Amino acid sequence: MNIKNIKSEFPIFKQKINGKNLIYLDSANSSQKPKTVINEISSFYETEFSNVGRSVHTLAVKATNRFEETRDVVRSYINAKHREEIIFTKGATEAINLVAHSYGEKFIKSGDEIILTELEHHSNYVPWHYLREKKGAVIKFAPVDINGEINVDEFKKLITNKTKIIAFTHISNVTGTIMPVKKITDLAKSKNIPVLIDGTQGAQHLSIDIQDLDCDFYAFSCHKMYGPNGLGILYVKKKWIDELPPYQGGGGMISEVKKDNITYADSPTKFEAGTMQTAEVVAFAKSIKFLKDLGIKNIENHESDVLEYGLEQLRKNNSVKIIGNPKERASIISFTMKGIHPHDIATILDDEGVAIRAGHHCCQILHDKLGIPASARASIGLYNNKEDIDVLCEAINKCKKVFEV
Amino acid sequence: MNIKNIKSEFPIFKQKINGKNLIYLDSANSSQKPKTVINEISSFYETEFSNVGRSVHTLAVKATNRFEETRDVVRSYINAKHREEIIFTKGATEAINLVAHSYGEKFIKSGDEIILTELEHHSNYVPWHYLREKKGAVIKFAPVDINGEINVDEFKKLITNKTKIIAFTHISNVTGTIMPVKKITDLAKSKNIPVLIDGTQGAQHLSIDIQDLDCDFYAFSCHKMYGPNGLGILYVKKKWIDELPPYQGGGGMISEVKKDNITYADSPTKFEAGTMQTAEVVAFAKSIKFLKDLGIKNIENHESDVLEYGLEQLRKNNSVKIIGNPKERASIISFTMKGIHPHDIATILDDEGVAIRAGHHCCQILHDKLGIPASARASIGLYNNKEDIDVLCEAINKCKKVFEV
Amino acid sequence: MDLKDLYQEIILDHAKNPRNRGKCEGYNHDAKAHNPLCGDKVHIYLKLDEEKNISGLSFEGEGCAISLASASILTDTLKGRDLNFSKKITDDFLNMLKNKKKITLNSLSEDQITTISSLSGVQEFPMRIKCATMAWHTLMSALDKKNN
Amino acid sequence: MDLKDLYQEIILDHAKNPRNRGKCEGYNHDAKAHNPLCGDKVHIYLKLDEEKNISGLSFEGEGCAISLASASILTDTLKGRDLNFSKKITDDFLNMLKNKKKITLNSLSEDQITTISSLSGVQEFPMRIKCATMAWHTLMSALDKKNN
Ligand SMILES: Cc1ncc(COP(=O)(O)O)c(C=O)c1O
Ligand SMILES: Cc1ncc(COP(=O)(O)O)c(C=O)c1O
Repeated sequence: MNIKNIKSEFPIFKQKINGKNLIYLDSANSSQKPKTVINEISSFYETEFSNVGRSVHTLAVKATNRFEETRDVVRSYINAKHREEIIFTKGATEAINLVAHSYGEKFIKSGDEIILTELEHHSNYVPWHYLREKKGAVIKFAPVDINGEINVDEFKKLITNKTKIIAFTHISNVTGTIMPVKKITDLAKSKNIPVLIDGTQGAQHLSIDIQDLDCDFYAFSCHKMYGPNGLGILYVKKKWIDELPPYQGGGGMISEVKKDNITYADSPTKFEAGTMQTAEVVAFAKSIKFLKDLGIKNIENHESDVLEYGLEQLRKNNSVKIIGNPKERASIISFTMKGIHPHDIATILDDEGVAIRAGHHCCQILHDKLGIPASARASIGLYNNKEDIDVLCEAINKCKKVFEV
Repeated sequence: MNIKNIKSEFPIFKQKINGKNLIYLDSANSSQKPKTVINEISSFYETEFSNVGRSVHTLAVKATNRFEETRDVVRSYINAKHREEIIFTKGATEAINLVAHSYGEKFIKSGDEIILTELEHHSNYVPWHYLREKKGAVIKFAPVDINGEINVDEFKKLITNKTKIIAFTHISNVTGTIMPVKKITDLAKSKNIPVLIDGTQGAQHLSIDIQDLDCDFYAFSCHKMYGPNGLGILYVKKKWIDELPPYQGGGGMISEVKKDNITYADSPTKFEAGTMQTAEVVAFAKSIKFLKDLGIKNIENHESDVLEYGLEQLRKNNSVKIIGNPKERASIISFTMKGIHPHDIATILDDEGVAIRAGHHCCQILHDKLGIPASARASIGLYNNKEDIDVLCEAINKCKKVFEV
Repeated sequence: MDLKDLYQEIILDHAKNPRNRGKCEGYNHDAKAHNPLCGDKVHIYLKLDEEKNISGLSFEGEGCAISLASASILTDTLKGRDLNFSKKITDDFLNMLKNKKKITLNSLSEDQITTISSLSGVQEFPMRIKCATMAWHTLMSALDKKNN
Repeated sequence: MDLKDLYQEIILDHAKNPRNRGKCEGYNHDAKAHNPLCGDKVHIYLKLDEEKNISGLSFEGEGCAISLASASILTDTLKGRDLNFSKKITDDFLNMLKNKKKITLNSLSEDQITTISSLSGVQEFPMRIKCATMAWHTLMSALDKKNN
């Protein structure tokens, strides 16, 4: 497998879009799936499917083993220390809701402070807003600068002895900013404040060493890692596992159920109520295998090349204004065009087979700060290459032609 | 397609288990998937995949349309009045948690009463237990009788002017009891008490007319309806849609997000935070098509025949004690054997290719009441037939031989 | 599906130079709407006089070419028209986008029909239909609301 | 994978007539465990005397043949043995099930080795391993706990 012609591993690229080749630049939204992952879902359902952890028959044993194997694969991929630190969720959104709910219910009281940033995706803000509403907690936003960066000093300024958690994104899904994670976790640790990292845009672009990052919680979504939809991962540092109350209640997560009381299982089971996404979990092991076979360093380098080329080409175009200019940037270019609304850009690009996203990308706070209602976003996956950027640039020129700007 | 030889539509039955044909009698746990459903997942990922409701490019439009089509298909399948009454969840467990959380947060106060039954699955108890813990609500259990039935009078006795919700299972996953749903909803309506029905064992065996049942909430899981795992449905009656606060917070479910406040979208979006299980939702339309093509009445009749035959055969066996004897029963036979623990039964049956479940089936309250720690459960899906029952009976005789009872 | 059907000259003209922008004088009904996915916003102001004529009609808002053009065309077409007629045209407009029905109302000038019909190209772009209909739905909720 | 390896005669005998059931007299350590999936329960009682000998050892519990037999065999094998030796055997037992190591300890009688090893058939039934190991893990937590 070579990253140069990796598109052939992804069946979607056989599609023509409006008669053109598909140039998929919407991977920050959701990535396409390699055929090994798709086939694994089918073949699991065809030959091994059964519910996990409930029955003792042959299929159930197979399915349970496959399911738990993925937990080990994920553990090792992010270099977590213990397998029970890996919890399967519906997605990053559920993962963050879980923490906000379980940690928040127990540890956050009226007047306590939660530090977020102006770069956060709604899923790393709305769950904390619930605590503001319910508990009277206070939310503070670390401000983003003109480059789309947030200096660690901004966090320093916001921390008080009421700060109960710091939650921020690993990589911005609008500016592509790679946050100075280590500096922030070091700072937080020195003040004994737990840290949640929204890794939804991180885990597919960078190699993650969770012990090195040393955060308390790390949330991400498998569907942005060339894996199945409807599945996410929450890493919970061991020290929190017994501390946190369970989240959803149901089958599997209990220890003893009596009419007057209920006790709960140990982690990870405690946090995995109800029937899980068996096939998705099993298939996700193939996504990680795919990433490892290519080599996450190779992916980083390749995407970096394409990103640099993209920035260079778009900067040449006077009508295009790129959002942010962070020193450390991954795989994402958001932009606006004078006189053309992002929505119209997206439609015209689509006519050329180029799939991008237009809107506020679930980052309304950031767009308000930038004073724009929406932007266009081209996001790069491992299957994109410089030729894709060339098509993008031509399609952008077509926008100018249609709108006569 | 004929229900008599329908196994050929399910690839799993090509498997040999320990050299024997697979006799899958664990569908109440999770059902196997027909090839149309499995193929739909693959082909969706291969040719149409994109994130739903976020972007305006061709693939996103296709995916969004397919996704929303399933909502219409589900609406029509259960005869709900409005499409916005259909909410996609991770499973029945999440669906019930959603109601307990959103309804409970707003409407249940200290001393308020929640009526459940002794038949409930843990997922229709633990979420209500949370409200007991957090709010000081009181949980009352309508008692089950020796036949595994619960008379509507038992509910009548428990209702007071503090009763805030009645939540019960449509069909017991242990005794197969079909509950007198209409009588209970009529009673509840006359007292103005909302009703949640746990339909997890209902929707695959009976034809559901939600307007006729006239409940406020109906929760079920697609993986027990020959559909993909990791997906469930919550029906919410229109009158509750605007009343209930949202559940998880994240992308998609918002209207406006400001630094000091957040407003939410309308239903169903309000209740569907984050990236959804796109492929699973799309493929679930094929499960419903499959059920409709066979005809839910035909399925009911066929399963009923197999069930009656199974009860008849097992009653002949002196060592077997069947749990419950409800007048209205669907597709489930739980039993114990003198001198052989259910766990051992399951292992020995598996050796004959027969997959059943052993344990308390997430119904510890019921097993406590029956005074048994565990039972063996054979549950019938539309693919089972009388020959399967014969193999089951032989395998049960083998248990007796191994244990010399 | 052809881009030229979508971005017709009339539409681009209205998008670049929207008519009736701002608050119309003496308005007594208004309503606003917002599409959270793309950030499009529209706020309709209208003055309904005693004879049930829409004597004033304007909008504020930001959005894509389709949504701006649609709001601009709406105000241009319905200003000075009576209430029932405006409701009828709105129905026809929504019908045109939903069911591909042609607009044929007699009391519209040929010019007006051409202008409104220029938005029919949106039919082929499902994700953009909301952009085209938002202003019209908002007009209806403005009319449904009590006087300010 | 053969049923006969799992349900050997020794195991069935112990399952049907478990040895050392009940609370042993004067016990000073105990611990219990529970498998929520199948409802298996075990409660281990033991008396550790001053010379670190397990002079009393018994169990209460309910469960499948494997878990009953395992608890019964455990108590039979380790009663009267000293602490370190018991820990060593427990390690060996768990190792047998996890890594398919044979049990060969010199100070066990051939009979005892045969008896313990009868549980090695569980190796081939992954979902049943917990049934076989629960009593042994519980013994270890009883020993880890302070005196009652
Ligand atoms: C930075 C960031 N955080 C969180 C999310 C939410 O992820 P999901 O929708 O998969 O739950 C996303 C993606 O939408 C994201 O880009
Ligand atoms: C009656 C009943 N309710 C609820 C559930 C929970 O469903 P799920 O695990 O799919 O969320 C089940 C199945 O496990 C069930 O049988």
